[in-house]
Amino acid sequence: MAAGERSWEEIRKDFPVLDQEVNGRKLIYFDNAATSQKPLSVIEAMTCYYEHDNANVHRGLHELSNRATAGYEGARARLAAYIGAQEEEIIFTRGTTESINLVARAWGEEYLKAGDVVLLTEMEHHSNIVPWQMLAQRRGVKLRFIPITPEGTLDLTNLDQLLEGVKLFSFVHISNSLGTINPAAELVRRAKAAGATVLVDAAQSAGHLPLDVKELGCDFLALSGHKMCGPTGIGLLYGRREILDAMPPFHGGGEMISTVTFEGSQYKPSPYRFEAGTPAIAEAIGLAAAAEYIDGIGRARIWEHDQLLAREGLAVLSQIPGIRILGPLDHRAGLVAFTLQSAHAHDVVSMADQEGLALRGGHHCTQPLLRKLGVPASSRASFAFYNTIEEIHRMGEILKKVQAFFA
Amino acid sequence: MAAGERSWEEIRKDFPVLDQEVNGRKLIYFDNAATSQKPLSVIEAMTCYYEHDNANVHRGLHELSNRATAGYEGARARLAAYIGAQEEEIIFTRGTTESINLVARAWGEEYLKAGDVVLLTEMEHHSNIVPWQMLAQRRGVKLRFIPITPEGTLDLTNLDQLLEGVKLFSFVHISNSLGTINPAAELVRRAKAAGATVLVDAAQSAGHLPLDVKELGCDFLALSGHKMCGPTGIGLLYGRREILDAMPPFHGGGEMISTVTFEGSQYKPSPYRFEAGTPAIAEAIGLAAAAEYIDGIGRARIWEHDQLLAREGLAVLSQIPGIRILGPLDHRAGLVAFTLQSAHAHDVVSMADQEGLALRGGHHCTQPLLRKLGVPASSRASFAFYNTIEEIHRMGEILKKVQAFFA
Amino acid sequence: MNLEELYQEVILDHSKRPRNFGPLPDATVTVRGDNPSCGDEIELSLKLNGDQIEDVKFTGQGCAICMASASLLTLKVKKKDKAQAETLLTGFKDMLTAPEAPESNEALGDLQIFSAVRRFPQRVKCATLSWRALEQALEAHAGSVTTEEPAS
Amino acid sequence: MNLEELYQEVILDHSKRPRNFGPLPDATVTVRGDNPSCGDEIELSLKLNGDQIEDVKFTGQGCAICMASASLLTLKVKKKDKAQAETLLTGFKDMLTAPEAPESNEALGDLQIFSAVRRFPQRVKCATLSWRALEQALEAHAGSVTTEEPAS
Ligand SMILES: Cc1ncc(COP(=O)(O)O)c(C=O)c1O
Ligand SMILES: Cc1ncc(COP(=O)(O)O)c(C=O)c1O
Repeated sequence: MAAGERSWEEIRKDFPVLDQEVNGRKLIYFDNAATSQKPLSVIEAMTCYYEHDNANVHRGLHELSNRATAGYEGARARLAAYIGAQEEEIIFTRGTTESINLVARAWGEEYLKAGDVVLLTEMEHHSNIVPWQMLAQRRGVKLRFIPITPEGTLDLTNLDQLLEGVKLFSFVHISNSLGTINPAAELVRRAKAAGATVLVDAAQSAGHLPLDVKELGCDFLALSGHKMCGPTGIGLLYGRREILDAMPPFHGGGEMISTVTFEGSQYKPSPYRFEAGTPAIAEAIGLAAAAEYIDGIGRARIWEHDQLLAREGLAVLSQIPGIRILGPLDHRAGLVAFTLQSAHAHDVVSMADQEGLALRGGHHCTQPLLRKLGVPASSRASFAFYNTIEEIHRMGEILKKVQAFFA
Repeated sequence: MAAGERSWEEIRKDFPVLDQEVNGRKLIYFDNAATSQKPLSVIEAMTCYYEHDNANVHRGLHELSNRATAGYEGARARLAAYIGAQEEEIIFTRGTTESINLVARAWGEEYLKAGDVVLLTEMEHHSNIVPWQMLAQRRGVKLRFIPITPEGTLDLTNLDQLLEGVKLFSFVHISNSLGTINPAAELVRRAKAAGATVLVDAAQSAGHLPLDVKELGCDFLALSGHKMCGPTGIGLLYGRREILDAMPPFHGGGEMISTVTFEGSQYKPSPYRFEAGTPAIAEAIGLAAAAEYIDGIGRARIWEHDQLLAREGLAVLSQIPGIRILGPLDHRAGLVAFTLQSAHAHDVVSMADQEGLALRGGHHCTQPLLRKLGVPASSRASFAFYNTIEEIHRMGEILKKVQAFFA
Repeated sequence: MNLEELYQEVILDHSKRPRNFGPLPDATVTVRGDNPSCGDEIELSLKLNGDQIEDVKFTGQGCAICMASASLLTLKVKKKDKAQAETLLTGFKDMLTAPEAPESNEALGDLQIFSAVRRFPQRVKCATLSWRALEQALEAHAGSVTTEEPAS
Repeated sequence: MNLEELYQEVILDHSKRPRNFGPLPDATVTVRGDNPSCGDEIELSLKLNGDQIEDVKFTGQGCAICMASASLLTLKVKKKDKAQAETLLTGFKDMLTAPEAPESNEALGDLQIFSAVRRFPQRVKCATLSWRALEQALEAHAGSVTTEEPAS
């Protein structure tokens, strides 16, 4: 901890939800990959908006509407800064899933035709598989998958071959099921060299490490607010300006048009063209507060702490008899999925919950991946910067008990 | 006011935002058709969720996730009750615009083919025009419009003819630009008799009067949470169960699938099939609190008060020299749009704002309608149950001043 | 912790050593049930002779609740007729999903140890998976069932 | 109320009696500008002779700010050369939209009465509509401009 920095202990106090008992035990929230908790500053930013400034945006000429517009467009600027983009490149969506669907619909239906190849990886979340399968059904595009190694990293041996003829390459930055950190910049570089448009699913990285879309070089990037200390109901799609400028709209409605006649309509430029209807105003403001909060701590510092928790988590879990840890053993994110020989993931999670420990069990929206790994379901502990080493040790004790119970 | 009922004065105190000065004057918020204000109970429901229960829904097995799921699915049940539907018939969306786009994409692309007719009205909001124009471009469907009379009501003289061969009829319940209340039940009945599927845009009616989809008989109904005292970022699409069961999905992703393989996916039944990804959990909970709040007052009582405000608003406005009031003079909702001979709508609204009066000026997302009326832009005062007769009288004084200033 | 309530001895025992586990070569009807959200998969096979359930076995894998429930199911319905099995089925489902918890149902016998599952809403589908398969099998429909159903 | 600041006498006067209002039959370039979000529509016509703006007129309708701005524009740029008009254009836009409010700019003369518009962000496009049309006309491109631009 550098001079002047708030301690992790102090920071943890910003999260009211963490201060509670569950089933008579102090809550240990290790389900951060599913959704993160929210600091007071985020909750208050939204309350403040509703109690003082609430109005619809853009077309308003009165004071409240000016404030709401300034808040909403200010949030766009804040998020642009958060990922190194320009304001025009930030489209607010409900989250990663809607962002990817937006690309599949608006970009995919315009630029992809029957036989074109979309390259994915075997470790994608359903939200980066199903939209492309749906597009494949509608348009006849072909899907191709980069395989994974037994360690749970991408097998890049044949990448050049796999990239051949690829129109779009869409991949997950950090796997929510394996903790694998993919070499995003390298993947983007090679895919761009092969002529592909590239989308990065940053759902699991956006709240944890520094992200710069210009450095990454990707064309699209998707993230969810609720996974980075922000509210539910908001996320974004980054699109490179030249791409967005040429892209047809997604939804039709108010705010995204410049002129409507009974015969036809003209659309506004990006980002408005892609934001039909009243947007999630309070949520955008909440998300900006989350970006502010995270950068207040510093993403480099957060990532360092993540790494510490990841190492400790791995060390503690490795000592549970009969455990199988999924994903790589080093260079990984602060989430660890595992199976116990004696107990099914559901039983593990139910029992852990009885001890106040919140884990997630199941397929983590990566059914094809788990099938490939021969794992019907896994349990997952995922950490955030407000988690502690003590909590990880408590987890170790609880899981030992669970293991013994079912053994 | 019946015995035991809270007075409107008391009710008004539930809205913190109303208690402020704007430009040195007491705020008069008459921009309710753009978005409504939120009572404390709605704000607190969301704060409480974030401070105590926040977790991702559905797939979780731990306590917080159970609470979040119960909250989210409870909200679905609450909203189903609010409009007389079954839970399976409620799809949460970002709002009316997304709801209509969902129908245009998922239902429209499945059931409409080139040459099929979609019937709209000339008083539709852009969100009920542009999605169909986009579908027309993609699929070659034809759009037809029910004309309006000079008074601003639907001209139903040739309705039977207009309904001929119509596959989908989509119309606004209450016009946000004219205040016209369309005879929804009759329109639905006649359209269904002609074999059309019917969508009702209830954006402007949902927070103001009792709604029952079974009584209305419509197939789809769309509404926005933020216009009925709920949060931004949430709304819903009601779909009749038999229709939803047969409808293909909208977005692809997590939560909406039952099985995913690299080769293809199977989808869940409604409503989950239409809710890909992490939903707007806190917002759904907030919207349920809004439904609870509104029904606590009673929609019949709210509608009665609306009518009182509408009558008084019309009476006061009629006395402004050189005013032209748009829309019908009786049987109308509590919103009044008008033009002043001497002053452009922008000037009216800017000046009103200087007096703390929030109006909206422009085309109100109904450009084709205003063009037909020969009005480049109008000013609009739209009321909610927390507004008062005194505020309406203040508006009269302010507008007289504005008129005199520019005359 | 009230875990012991959920994982009673009998449940643990049946999940670790499921009875009637294995293929049933002379089955007259086989139904596959899966719970895609967690990976539970079981296959229930019945040998029906008229209205009589002559034999019943299952295979598959799943959590302790799921396995124990299937195991106890086989013990309970073997050698029963369809009507008796249906009564058990209804009683079992009611115990877990009826809006109001029903009175204790003696006819269910051992199966009553699953009544605690009621309080773990996400686990109800683990306990009912094999019973949903049975339901379909009794209608003598081979095929598959899934726990993914609309909120009802 | 500081409304009088926004609607100064000169602005009211020009909006009620716009100067150089009407068609310009011998125009060399005409640009249509519209602000679809509020219905402002103006058409600006220039008669260019080499670098010289020999004549300029406009038609259309819009709010007081929009009309007054167009009217004053015509007075200011008539008989000026392109370079002078461009200097005015830059100065006018900076006055309203530069991130930091610039020092008062004597060269703008009367146009400085629009500086209050800065504080009414939604009205900036009303004031700049005719100037955006001028910008395009100076490049001698007939056509149309719109105020609907990305946040910049
Ligand atoms: C890697 C990854 N991609 C996409 C998603 C989907 O995000 P959301 O549900 O917020 O749309 C998730 C979240 O579960 C994820 O972990
Ligand atoms: C009649 C009508 N329909 C649709 C909409 C669009 O609603 P939203 O912007 O919440 O999607 C509105 C709101 O402006 C409306 O008034």
